[in-house]
Amino acid sequence: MAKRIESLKIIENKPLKKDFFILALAGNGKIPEMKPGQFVEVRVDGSPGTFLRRPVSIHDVNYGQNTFSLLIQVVGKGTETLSGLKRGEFLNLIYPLGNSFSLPKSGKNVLLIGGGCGIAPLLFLGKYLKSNNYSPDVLLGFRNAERIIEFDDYRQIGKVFLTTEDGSQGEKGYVTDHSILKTAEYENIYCCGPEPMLKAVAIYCSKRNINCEVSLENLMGCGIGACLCCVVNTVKGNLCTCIDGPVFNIKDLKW
Amino acid sequence: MAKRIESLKIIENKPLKKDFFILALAGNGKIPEMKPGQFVEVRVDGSPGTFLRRPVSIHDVNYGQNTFSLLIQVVGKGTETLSGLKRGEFLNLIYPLGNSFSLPKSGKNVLLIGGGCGIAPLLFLGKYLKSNNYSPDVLLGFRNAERIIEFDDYRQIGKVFLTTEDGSQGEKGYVTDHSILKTAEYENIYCCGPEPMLKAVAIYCSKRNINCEVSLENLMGCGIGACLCCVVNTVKGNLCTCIDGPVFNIKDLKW
Amino acid sequence: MVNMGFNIGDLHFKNPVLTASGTFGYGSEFDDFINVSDLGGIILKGTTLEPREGNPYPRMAETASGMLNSVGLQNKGIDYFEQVIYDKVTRYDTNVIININGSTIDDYVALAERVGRLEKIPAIELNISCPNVKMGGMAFGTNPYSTREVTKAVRAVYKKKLIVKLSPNVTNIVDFARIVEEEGADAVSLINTLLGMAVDVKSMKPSLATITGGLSGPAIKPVALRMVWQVANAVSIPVIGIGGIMNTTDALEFFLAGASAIQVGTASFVDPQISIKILEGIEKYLVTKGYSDIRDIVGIINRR
Amino acid sequence: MVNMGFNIGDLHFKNPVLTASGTFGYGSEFDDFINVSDLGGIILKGTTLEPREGNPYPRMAETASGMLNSVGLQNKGIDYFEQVIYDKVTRYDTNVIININGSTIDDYVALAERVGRLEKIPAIELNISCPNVKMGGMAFGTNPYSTREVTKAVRAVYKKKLIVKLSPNVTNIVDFARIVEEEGADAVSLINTLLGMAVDVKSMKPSLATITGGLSGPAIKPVALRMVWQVANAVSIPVIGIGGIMNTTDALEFFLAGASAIQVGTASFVDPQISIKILEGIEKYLVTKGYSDIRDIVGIINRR
Ligand SMILES: Cc1cc2nc3c(=O)[nH]c(=O)nc-3n(C[C@H](O)[C@H](O)[C@H](O)COP(=O)(O)OP(=O)(O)OC[C@H]3O[C@@H](n4cnc5c(N)ncnc54)[C@H](O)[C@@H]3O)c2cc1C
Ligand SMILES: Cc1cc2nc3c(=O)[nH]c(=O)nc-3n(C[C@H](O)[C@H](O)[C@H](O)COP(=O)(O)OP(=O)(O)OC[C@H]3O[C@@H](n4cnc5c(N)ncnc54)[C@H](O)[C@@H]3O)c2cc1C
Ligand SMILES: Cc1cc2nc3c(=O)[nH]c(=O)nc-3n(C[C@H](O)[C@H](O)[C@H](O)COP(=O)(O)O)c2cc1C
Ligand SMILES: Cc1cc2nc3c(=O)[nH]c(=O)nc-3n(C[C@H](O)[C@H](O)[C@H](O)COP(=O)(O)O)c2cc1C
Ligand code: FES
Ligand code: FES
Repeated sequence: MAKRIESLKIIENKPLKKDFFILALAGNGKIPEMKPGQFVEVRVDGSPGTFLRRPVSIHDVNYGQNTFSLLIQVVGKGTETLSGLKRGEFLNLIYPLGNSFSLPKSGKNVLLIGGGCGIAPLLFLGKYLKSNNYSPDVLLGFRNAERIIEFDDYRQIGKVFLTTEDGSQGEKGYVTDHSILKTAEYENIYCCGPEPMLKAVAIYCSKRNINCEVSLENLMGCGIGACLCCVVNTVKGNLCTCIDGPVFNIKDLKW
Repeated sequence: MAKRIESLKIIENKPLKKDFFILALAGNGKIPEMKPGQFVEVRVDGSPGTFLRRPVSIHDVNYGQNTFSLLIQVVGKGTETLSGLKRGEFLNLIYPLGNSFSLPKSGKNVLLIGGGCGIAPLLFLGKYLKSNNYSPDVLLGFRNAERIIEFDDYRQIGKVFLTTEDGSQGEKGYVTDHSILKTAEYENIYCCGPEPMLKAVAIYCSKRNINCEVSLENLMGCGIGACLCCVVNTVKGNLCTCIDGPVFNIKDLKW
Repeated sequence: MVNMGFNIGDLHFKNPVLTASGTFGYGSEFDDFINVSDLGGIILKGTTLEPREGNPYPRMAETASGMLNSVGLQNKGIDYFEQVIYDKVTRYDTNVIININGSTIDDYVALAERVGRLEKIPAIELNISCPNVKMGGMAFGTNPYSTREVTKAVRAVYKKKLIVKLSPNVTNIVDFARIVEEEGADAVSLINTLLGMAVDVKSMKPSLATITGGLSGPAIKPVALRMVWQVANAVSIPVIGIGGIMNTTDALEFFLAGASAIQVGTASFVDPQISIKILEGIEKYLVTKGYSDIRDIVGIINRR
Repeated sequence: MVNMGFNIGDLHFKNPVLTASGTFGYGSEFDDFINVSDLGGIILKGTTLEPREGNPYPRMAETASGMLNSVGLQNKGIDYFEQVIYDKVTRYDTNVIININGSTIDDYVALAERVGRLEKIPAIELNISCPNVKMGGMAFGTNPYSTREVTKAVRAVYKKKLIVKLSPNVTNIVDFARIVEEEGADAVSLINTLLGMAVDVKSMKPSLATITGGLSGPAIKPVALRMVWQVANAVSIPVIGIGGIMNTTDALEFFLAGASAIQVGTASFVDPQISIKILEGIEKYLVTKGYSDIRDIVGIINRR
């Protein structure tokens, strides 16, 4: 799957609640095959503070319409600039990058866990799992009701459960506190979100011997394996999040 | 005349021929009094190559409508970015800066000479002279017909003469070659344009003892007399173009 | 209320935001934009015994997130300063400090003596790091021996507060900081500009008349910050951080790394109000983080 | 047709655009984007005798027009290189050069001997300027004595082309260039990264696990260019310019200042095709300006 560098036209910049927005992009020619968990490296023009590209997960892909989208949270200068881009403008990308989530080796019960903008890759993953005859549940965690990202699309995947840290919507607590994790028996959990969440989920899974893949968001210099800045310490030594990841099986991580 | 720093709304970005455009700005509250020859320091956001402000002459002022305008030529990254600004966006300025052209001390025959984007301050100057009961002629020089800036507005000031280097419009040659300079007897010449042109005009004027003021476009770091980067060597030593100029009487320059 | 004050010995500064020499004129250039007296102090532009015309034009070039200058200490000399500037500039209700320069140790000493007699100037910043003069300047500040000699000589004649401004164009800036501390400096300020260069590929000529010049602005901040951190961990006198400070966050980085105060330089060209905005921003940060004294965050990265 | 070739001694490079060590992996990372064989040469990432895991994460921070890294020479060692990488990387039809690193002179010598036996590697770049390792690296390149010793020792065992990569973190880089020239280096390359630092004011911690790191990118270009100009005017061996080259104009500045060739570093992270674009851009510039040989513009600012 060759990587490309191209400028794609923005066909929509849809603001969601709070600091989130979705950029929909149209392919030049045919978009390449992409896999859930893969990401793009976006060039942010026009700010001295954003000289390097920004990695963003592939949120959703529509091969029929030859489009795909990114779900982005504004956290700094780069994402701020991206949030202001308008329909018709172009976005320069290197993509598709990284490995991807793998289909369950055994077991039919699958849960996707996402927190904050970590929910981004789960839509693409969920659809992919469904097309492979899995019916995953989805568990999303947010700080509070105010910060919940619109998740209606995720209902296409399966049942959606919710936690907020202050209990203002869904169950109160972290995702790992949700009652579903006490009753249901998942054999496979896929998770993306802030590192403390990934670690809590990893502990939960290790204890119960659940197969678990997490997607990491390490700082990246290049996204293509050239700079060695994005390393994560694994049982195989330092690996690059950008080419050996971003998806890792928790068995391989030294958490 | 206190200097201000403020962000003003762009009420029009009017593209002219070739790389030229006019930005019209509306005052926040009342615009300050400005004088012909003065300039503004424009902040160009969004490019690492344009971290310092850009000096631009005041092209025209309309106190009645509380607006003023800048005539700008795209020559690099900063002016490129400015050319893309849209009506409704804001431009951060420090202004009004610098000294100004002075009214003739003697003699009624006045000529304004401009070349390239150096014609910018002459409209404001011409109107000012008219309101002080002078009827200046205007001589504009361009490389070729293609690069002539729309100068219809200048006809409000007085008769407009034209040269192009290749003769594709107006008389052929440099401004100093124009026949008007051979026949007419000007007592005061005001000039703005590229340095070789200023120098040629200065020589013409010194020889004939014509009172001549030129506006210089030295590179500036600050525009307010703080950095000492914009100096020009004069009979009084190194002076700052930004506060002691940009307008200098050729008698004071060591050309 | 947050305490923003800091001291160099018994010289009190009401807050730690100063303006850097050569970027703030004599203060009056900024009167239309801020109340200069609100600053912790201002460092006046580089002053010499005799008037100087500086280097030929062009004297500046813009680079990525930075600027090169080769002003070369243009100033009207100490006589003019005493006669014309002194009264005006000392009307500001803040510490007014002169940045002194010379071609020889004798120059520095003579100038320090003159400035020592100016009652309302509580300190000098000894500039041994100007990259834009042929004689003196950086030549002093990049040689340990002459750094010691000039500091010693000035210290001997100057009894008020002596701040030495260090050059970043050295292998180990800590050595230089230690030397000036040993010779009795009351504080160090760093960094002066990095020696840099630009070429105009259209004309195939150097962008500056002097070919090389001093690089300032955000581009140099990482280097400045590293040096401030190194020096703050090596000396016990206050360290004043300078280099590429454009906003509150930049300033805070210096305090967290160990600076007791900061100087705003090139940023004032871009936004003449920025020094005051930074001052306000620092106070706000302290309040948000729950600190009541700026000194509590100085060098805090070493304690975490 | 424009001649773009240049030589280091009798080693010919078809063009003067190379890629910088540590920013271009082993080349294959860029196969999807360019034809690597079109480059004048590639400098492979820093290699050591034994495998190294490098420094802990976080290893990078973005700064104004620059980036800090503290990778610390992570690599799988020379054995792995010989067994796995060598065959692959030498398939490129261009000069493939290894950047060698050690903690001791013996390390450097042993590595140089091993690399000397690799038939298809025509040159080494001796890295005595890595700021991100505790032992060796920059410690060699910032001390004139050890710079001499390590160059001499490697020269004694390595018969092919020896390029020494200089550290910018010194008072006078010309001294170092002269030393390595005296000890028989065939070329010098400069600059490696400037030692810098960043602080995260939210967490009140250094941005890098190692606190300090190496600054690269457009921010450092003025310093790099100044040093290249100084060195090119002081030595007679070819000078390879490195530092903040992001586009054709940047590259040209280096040639005009005296570089015989350039290396593209951090820019490849932003645009993996940039090295080839620069190559094409230089050719176009030469044609426009009426030159038929790149060598005609090398150092031209000194002749105008
Ligand atoms: C593989 C991968 C996939 C990602 N997918 C998405 C996605 O789908 N949607 C999305 O919104 N974001 C995603 N991110 C995170 C995104 O890359 C960062 O939020 C973005 O780079 C921040 O850029 P900025 O210029 O806005 O912030 P900056 O101004 O660079 O930084 C703002 C603050 O955020 C911190 N920060 C920046 N990047 C990271 C990071 N990667 N990890 C932790 N802290 C960071 C900085 O230290 C700083 O405190 C992903 C990251 C990776 C590595
Ligand atoms: C007092 C004053 C008034 C001015 N008024 C006007 C005006 O009314 N309209 C207008 O279009 N321009 C005016 N200029 C010139 C304008 O400031 C520059 O064209 C602008 O700063 C270029 O910015 P840039 O980022 O587009 O170009 P850059 O990318 O900075 O530079 C592009 C090229 O232009 C050269 N250049 C840039 N500025 C100057 C300069 N001042 N003199 C000579 N060469 C330069 C650079 O060296 C480079 O080769 C004025 C300048 C001064 C000092
Ligand atoms: C135009 C200009 C003139 C300067 N003149 C002096 C000077 O006279 N004396 C001095 O010690 N430093 C001088 N400096 C250096 C600054 O005081 C400061 O150390 C340097 O610019 C780094 O800070 P900055 O990045 O915030 O500008 C000058 C800097 C600039 C940009
Ligand atoms: C992530 C990274 C890793 C690097 N690793 C090495 C290395 O292993 N050996 C070396 O000599 N230089 C190394 N460098 C320095 C570069 O080769 C180059 O000298 C420096 O980055 C300046 O050039 P640039 O500004 O074009 O990047 C590295 C630079 C970066 C950014
Ligand atoms: S981001 Fe450069 S190697 Fe992963
Ligand atoms: S531009 Fe700074 S003094 Fe004139």
